[in-house]
Amino acid sequence: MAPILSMIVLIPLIFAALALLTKTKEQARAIALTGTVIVLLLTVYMYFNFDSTIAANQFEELVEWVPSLGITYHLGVDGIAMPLILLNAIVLPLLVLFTWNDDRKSPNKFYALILATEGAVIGVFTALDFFLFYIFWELTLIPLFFMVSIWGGPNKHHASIKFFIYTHVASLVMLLGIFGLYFAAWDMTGTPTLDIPTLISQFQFIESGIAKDLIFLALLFGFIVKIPSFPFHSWLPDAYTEAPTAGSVLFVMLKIGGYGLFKVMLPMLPFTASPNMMISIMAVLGSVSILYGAFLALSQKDLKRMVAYSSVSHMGYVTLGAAGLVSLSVSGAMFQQFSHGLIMSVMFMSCGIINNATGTRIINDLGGLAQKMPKLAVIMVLIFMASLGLPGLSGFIAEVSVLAGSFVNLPVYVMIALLAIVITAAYHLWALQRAMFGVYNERLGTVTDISTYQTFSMGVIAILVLYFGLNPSPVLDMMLTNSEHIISLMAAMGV
Amino acid sequence: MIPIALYLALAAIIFSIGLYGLMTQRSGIRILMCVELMLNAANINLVAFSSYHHDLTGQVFALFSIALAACEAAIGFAILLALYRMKDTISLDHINILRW
Amino acid sequence: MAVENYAFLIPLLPALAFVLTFFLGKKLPKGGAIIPIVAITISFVISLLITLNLLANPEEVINQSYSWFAILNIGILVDPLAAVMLTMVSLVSLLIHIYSVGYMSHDKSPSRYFAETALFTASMLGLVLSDNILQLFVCWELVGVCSYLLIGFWYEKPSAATAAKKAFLTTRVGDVMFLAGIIILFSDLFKIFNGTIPDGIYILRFDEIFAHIPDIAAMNANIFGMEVSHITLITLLFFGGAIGKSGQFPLHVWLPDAMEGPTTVSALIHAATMVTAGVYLVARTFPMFIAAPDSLMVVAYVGAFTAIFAATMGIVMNDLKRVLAYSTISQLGYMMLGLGVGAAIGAEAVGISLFHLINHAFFKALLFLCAGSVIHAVGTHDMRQLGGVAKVMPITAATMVAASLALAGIGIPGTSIGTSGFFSKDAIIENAYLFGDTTGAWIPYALSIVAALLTSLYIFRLLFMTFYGKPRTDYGGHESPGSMTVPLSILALFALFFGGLTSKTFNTFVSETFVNNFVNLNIHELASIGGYHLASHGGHHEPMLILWMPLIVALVGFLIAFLIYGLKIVNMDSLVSRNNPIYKLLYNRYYQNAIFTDFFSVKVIYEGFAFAGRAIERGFDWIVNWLSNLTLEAGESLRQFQTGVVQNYATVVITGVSLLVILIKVVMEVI
Amino acid sequence: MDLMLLAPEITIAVTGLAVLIIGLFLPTGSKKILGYLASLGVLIALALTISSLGTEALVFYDTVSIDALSQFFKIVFLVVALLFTIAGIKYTEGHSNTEEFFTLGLFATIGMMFVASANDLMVLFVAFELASLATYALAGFEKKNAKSLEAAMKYFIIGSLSAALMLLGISYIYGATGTTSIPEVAANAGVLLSSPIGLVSVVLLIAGFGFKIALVPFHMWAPDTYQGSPSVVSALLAAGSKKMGIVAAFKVFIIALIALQAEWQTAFAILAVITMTYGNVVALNQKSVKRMLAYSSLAQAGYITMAFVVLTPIALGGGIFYALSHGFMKAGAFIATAAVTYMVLSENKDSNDPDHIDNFRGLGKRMPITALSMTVFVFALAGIPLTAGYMSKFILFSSTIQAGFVWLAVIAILNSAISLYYYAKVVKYMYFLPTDSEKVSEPFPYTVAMVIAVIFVLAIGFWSEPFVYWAMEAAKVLIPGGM
Repeated sequence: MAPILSMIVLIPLIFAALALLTKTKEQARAIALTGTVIVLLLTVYMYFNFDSTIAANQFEELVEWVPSLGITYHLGVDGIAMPLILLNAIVLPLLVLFTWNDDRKSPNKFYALILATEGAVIGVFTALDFFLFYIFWELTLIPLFFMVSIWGGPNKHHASIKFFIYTHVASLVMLLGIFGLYFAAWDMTGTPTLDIPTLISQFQFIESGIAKDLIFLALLFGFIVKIPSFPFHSWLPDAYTEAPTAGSVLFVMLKIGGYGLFKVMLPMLPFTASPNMMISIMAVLGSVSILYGAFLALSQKDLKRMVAYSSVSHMGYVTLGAAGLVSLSVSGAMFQQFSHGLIMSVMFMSCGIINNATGTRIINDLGGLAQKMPKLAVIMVLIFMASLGLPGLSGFIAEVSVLAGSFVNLPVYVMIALLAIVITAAYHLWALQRAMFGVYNERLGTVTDISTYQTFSMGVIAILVLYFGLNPSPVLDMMLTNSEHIISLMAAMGV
Repeated sequence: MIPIALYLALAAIIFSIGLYGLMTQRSGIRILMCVELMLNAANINLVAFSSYHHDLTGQVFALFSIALAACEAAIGFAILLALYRMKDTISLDHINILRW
Repeated sequence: MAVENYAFLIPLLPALAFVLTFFLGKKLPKGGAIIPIVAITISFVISLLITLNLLANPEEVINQSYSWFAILNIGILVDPLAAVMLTMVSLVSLLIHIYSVGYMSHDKSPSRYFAETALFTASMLGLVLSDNILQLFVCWELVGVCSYLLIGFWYEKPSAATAAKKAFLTTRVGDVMFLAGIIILFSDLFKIFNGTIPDGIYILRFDEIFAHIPDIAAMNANIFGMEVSHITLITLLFFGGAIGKSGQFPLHVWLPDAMEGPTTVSALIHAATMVTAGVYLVARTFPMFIAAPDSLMVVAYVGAFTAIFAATMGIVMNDLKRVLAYSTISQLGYMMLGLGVGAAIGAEAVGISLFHLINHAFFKALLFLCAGSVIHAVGTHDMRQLGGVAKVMPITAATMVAASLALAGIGIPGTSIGTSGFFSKDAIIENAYLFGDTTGAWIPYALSIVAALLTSLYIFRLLFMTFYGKPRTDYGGHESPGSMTVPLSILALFALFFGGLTSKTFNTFVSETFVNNFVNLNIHELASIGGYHLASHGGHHEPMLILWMPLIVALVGFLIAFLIYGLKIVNMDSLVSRNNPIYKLLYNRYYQNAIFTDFFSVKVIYEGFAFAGRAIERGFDWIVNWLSNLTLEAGESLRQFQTGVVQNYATVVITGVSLLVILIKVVMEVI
Repeated sequence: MDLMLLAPEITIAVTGLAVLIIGLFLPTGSKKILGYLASLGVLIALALTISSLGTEALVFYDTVSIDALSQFFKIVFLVVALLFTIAGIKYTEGHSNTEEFFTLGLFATIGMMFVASANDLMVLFVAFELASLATYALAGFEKKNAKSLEAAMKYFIIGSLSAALMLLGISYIYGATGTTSIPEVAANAGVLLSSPIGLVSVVLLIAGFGFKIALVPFHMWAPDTYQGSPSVVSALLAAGSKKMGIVAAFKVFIIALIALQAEWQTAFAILAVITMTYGNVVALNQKSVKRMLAYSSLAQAGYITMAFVVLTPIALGGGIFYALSHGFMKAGAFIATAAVTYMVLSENKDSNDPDHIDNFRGLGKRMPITALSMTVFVFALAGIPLTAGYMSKFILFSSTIQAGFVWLAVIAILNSAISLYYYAKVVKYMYFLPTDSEKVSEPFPYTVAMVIAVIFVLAIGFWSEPFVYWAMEAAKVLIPGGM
């Protein structure tokens, strides 16, 4: 069998190097499109050969790397990773198309960074060795840092450094947790290994309860900063807002925090010394994020910043659902990651278009754009509705699964989250009304509707949002298989 | 026989004088001299211990150390000389373009 | 008969019509209106056939379920309750679509209009067809968003965009309660099944829910020290959803503003579809309400209060459409009251309420379409500028009179003579009396009687001001085209005669839903779960006065209107003045806009919470920045340590050595 | 005694002398050949050392020991020397005293190599001084340059002070144990436990080695010297002579004075924390890249010092491995700075601060290879994955956790995060800040040296197994038995 996982990880990285060598925009974007489309094709092939009825890792590849430290090159995908890889594989070619006609300085670097991010993010999703996992984890930082620093908005330096250091600290704390786990297992078994499944299964045998809790919290911290969850979100608004449109979309593709939550945290959760405390921590962070993000989004004047805060709010569902510990809530949280990726990419694309067309993102300065940009208006209304959780669109499936599932164990937190729903609707509609509807603001000058490429890429994602809202099974089934597996492990432990 | 403690005390005193000089003197020459004092204080220690242990290692060590001290002095003076040529002073207080 | 195999087409065809119209409409004449019209016609035919079939064979309930995702399903359920709703919704929607062809002919983008109305119809039909509460919620929300799109149809008008947003947000408050109810229900059922749900069982299906009512009722939640049964909690939350959708007090504020949309939209939303969804929800889950008498009491009180509250505002409005909007709110209150009295009469309440719902759909659609016809012709909806329209638009005026009679509930008690509204509203008021008689709660009845008087007053006021007398301004105008008057006439026939023709069968037919079929517990067992007994209806007879009371107050209302607005024997200016506090209060709609919109939403939520949020956010930012600045400043000051003077360096080294000796000593002592 | 065991040292010595003598007869214009000769000698020595990996022997009456530890560090020193000589080819271009530069560099290398293999405190001290003396002279190599002279002066004075402290410490140890042989000291070190002499001599030795390692507060010279010296020399100092201090400390503390473990472990714990924090924090605001690298060098030394605190075989292996990685990263970074300095000076002879960070503006365009290499180096220093720096931190920090020093690991990790700020700043200047200057040709020897360093930095990060293996083997010399 061909090493398909290595291919989907390495092809973007190789194409990134190729793109870097190009001289013109035409060459760079052609290479970027080729690379991302190859990944898409491979991913689709993989998706159709994926057995969604089993929770095990599939397409595994295993090569010794640094045996004296137990480091291996171990790749594999399960039902948690597969949809996220699919998400990246789908959105990235569309992102390239979206930026097809943009004029910007050094397009070669631009496309190289897009490709590099794709490779790194998919790498995180496929890595089954903590060493490799961490490498890709950190590798996602660098292209994004450059992305913000080079093509970002007026405040890009502050934003990029803040994002870089902030999330780097979190990664390092996570690394500490990995170390703890690594050596605890080493002491117990006598052989070093960084294999993720092995280490997770060894976690329960650690004797010291404090050690277990510390390891768990360190890993948790690393993941929730990436998600990001209240109160560790403050890097996000700056980074998302200052990033160029493509950068914001890449940020949105960065679903590694939530992925870690499901892949690493949940299987370990029942074995911590105080699982109830951990659940409460996650539940509090999740529900507060939902509410807090919504309030902050409501108070924003800048459209993109509002979208950024809405992202905080939406990702709260991921944490909350994971803490819900019911297969429905967990799979709903996984689905939220997938759906949020789709929805937010279009949201940010819309923000980018509006900013390019009018030169401003301040919501009150806009107005009546729907008259000049009817196509954009249609897509935006659809996607805003999806974002505010309208049934029939993918966001709803995720949110209702999370809320209904979590309520079984965490009624109070779900009630907190419910408070946010109206506010969520309020800021979405407020923004739509002020920006798109009403009288056209003549000061904005002449604006033209979105280009064919942009319509295509946004339209495809919008259709997917609709499709997965009506029929989530193609990705939800494998998520369910995995979440049921996790929950059954817990049930076996009597948690 | 003079007790070992006296040798050690002497060495310690000389060493301290060297330290004091190093901290307070401005002239490069004096500082060099203080360094030599300190090295030699250590040599006294070595030789004293050598005779105490009836072991020649210490004396050999001291010889090596004296040779090294000579080399050091040579290099030190060379550096000071070069500095003097450039700045017309060997007062080290004012040589601080490299700082912070 | 194989028609039940096509039941799924009922919502699907309009949905398909939406897609086709949306993408192709612009290229077709009249915005592609033909597509939704054909689709809805087919839906209507299927619905009608199914209804007729059910009438003949009440046991042939259609119930088909398919797995959707996780342990949830999609499916269709057509029982009598759903069937009559389907038929009514598709019929009214069809008529409105036909009417719209003329009404929207001058609009910029009729294709968007028809696409949206088709989607709206599809959602509403889907809502009615749902066999599980989640799917119902899905369609419920879709209905909401369609109304958002339709109210804001003329989005370049800021007032329209604002009204759309307000409608969506206000109903969203209710929706959240509804969703909370679903979530609690889900979690209860999940626990009842112990977390392992067998394949093929979909726990949110209505039959599954109803089967577990005793278990749910056995669960108690402690809310602020009060022990509340989950069944009460869930039903109250469901009713919260219904309050939002059906414009009950206090979430009715969006409804009058929703008049910013095209008048046909108002007809669609306020007559047949969206606003009735709340009533339908309560009717659909009525077995749960039966088991929760406290909730039913709340339903009755809120309904009755809304009925009178809205009616009082209806009498002072000068805007044609606003009067109708308040009228709708008021009538919806009656429907809720009709359901609320179920605590006394059981499942029959569903029949009564639904009957009024259907009748109201016809006459209210007619009222709106007539209003639309007038507005279309004369270009204004301020009644003060109208008058004598009857001369210009005779057909419209005639149909309007029919609709008004239906609304006022004119008819002769004890006979089959009367308008549609007479039969249904009287039934509700009578049952409210019965309710009072049984439970001792007389207030709903009293309110409903007064509201009936006010209803009659405001609708005849409207008639007199608009159609009677001489034109107050020079508005010109002409009778509307055939595509508009034909639906008007058809609706007028329904408004006048539907009630009389079906009053006998309808009630039993719909009430059947919960009496024999579908629910495995009978209605009395459910009541006993709620801890009470239903009144036996058979031997009970209301006093004659009670039977005649509604008609009497309706006539009184007409008389007052006639005296003031017809004969003008009372000088309006003395009443309608800024100095009259009651008028002022009513005219300003009890200052609810100020209270709700300005104070609550803007001041409290936006400024209060958002300000707090921003402050906290700044706090976080401050911490992060403070930490980084602290580090940078530490770096800056520590640099000074490196003076550049070599003697200082030596001093540091020597001090370091000494300190290290001491530190080691100390640390080792401590450890 | 088999002289072949000392073949690398002999090769270097012979090369050094040969360079010196040949240089006397060459005209200034053709002295370039000396650099090639020196590089060749280092290369041969390197090959010899690598080929003798795994041998164990004691020579010179047991005063010099050949083992995995010494061989490993010799490779570190030789690699640094190789980079130094290659870069030196360009640096000495046009200098009349080229031969001195290379000879001093090679002699310093011999000193370091002997420190690595010393089995006797006397050998250790003499070799230590040999390396120091040679580097004093190198630091002041530009005798017309005030900065270079000042750097040499400070380095010299603090160095002499440290030598005196160290000698005093050694004399006490000799006095207490009656021997200077490291294994015998270890055997007799029990005596030191009972007397205050033990503590004092430990601290004196820490001061002595700490000077080379540049541990706060014995680091005072380091920023000034690294900044003032020629960049190539700074590379040798930071990458080579710093490691010499580390290996000396390994030998003296872990082997000889293991009995006093409690004392020096405490001392190193304090010093490690202070050093890494101070280094990182002060590095944040530096404008001179060399000075920034100097402070970063402090921080890195702080990390390596953690190995003394943790004291498990893995930690020691990690520390040794870190020393190797740091050699490449830091030498590479200084050589890249040297290239920039060269470029700046060739444009403007009187430039006052050729290594000012402003000169790095737009380097990505002006000197793409240098900029890319510098990026690799600083990212490696910051511990970005797939580089040697990451692998080193991975092993070292993880072993800290393993041994239960969570607080230390947390401090180290936070420091590591802080450091990202100033490393990223360099990258930012190179790639994101605009410049009007044109692209320039990159000096070839610098480029070669940098590329070699880049290759190793990446190779160690990626294909770590052999390096980790040998580092662990070396650690076993320090703590036999292992885990």
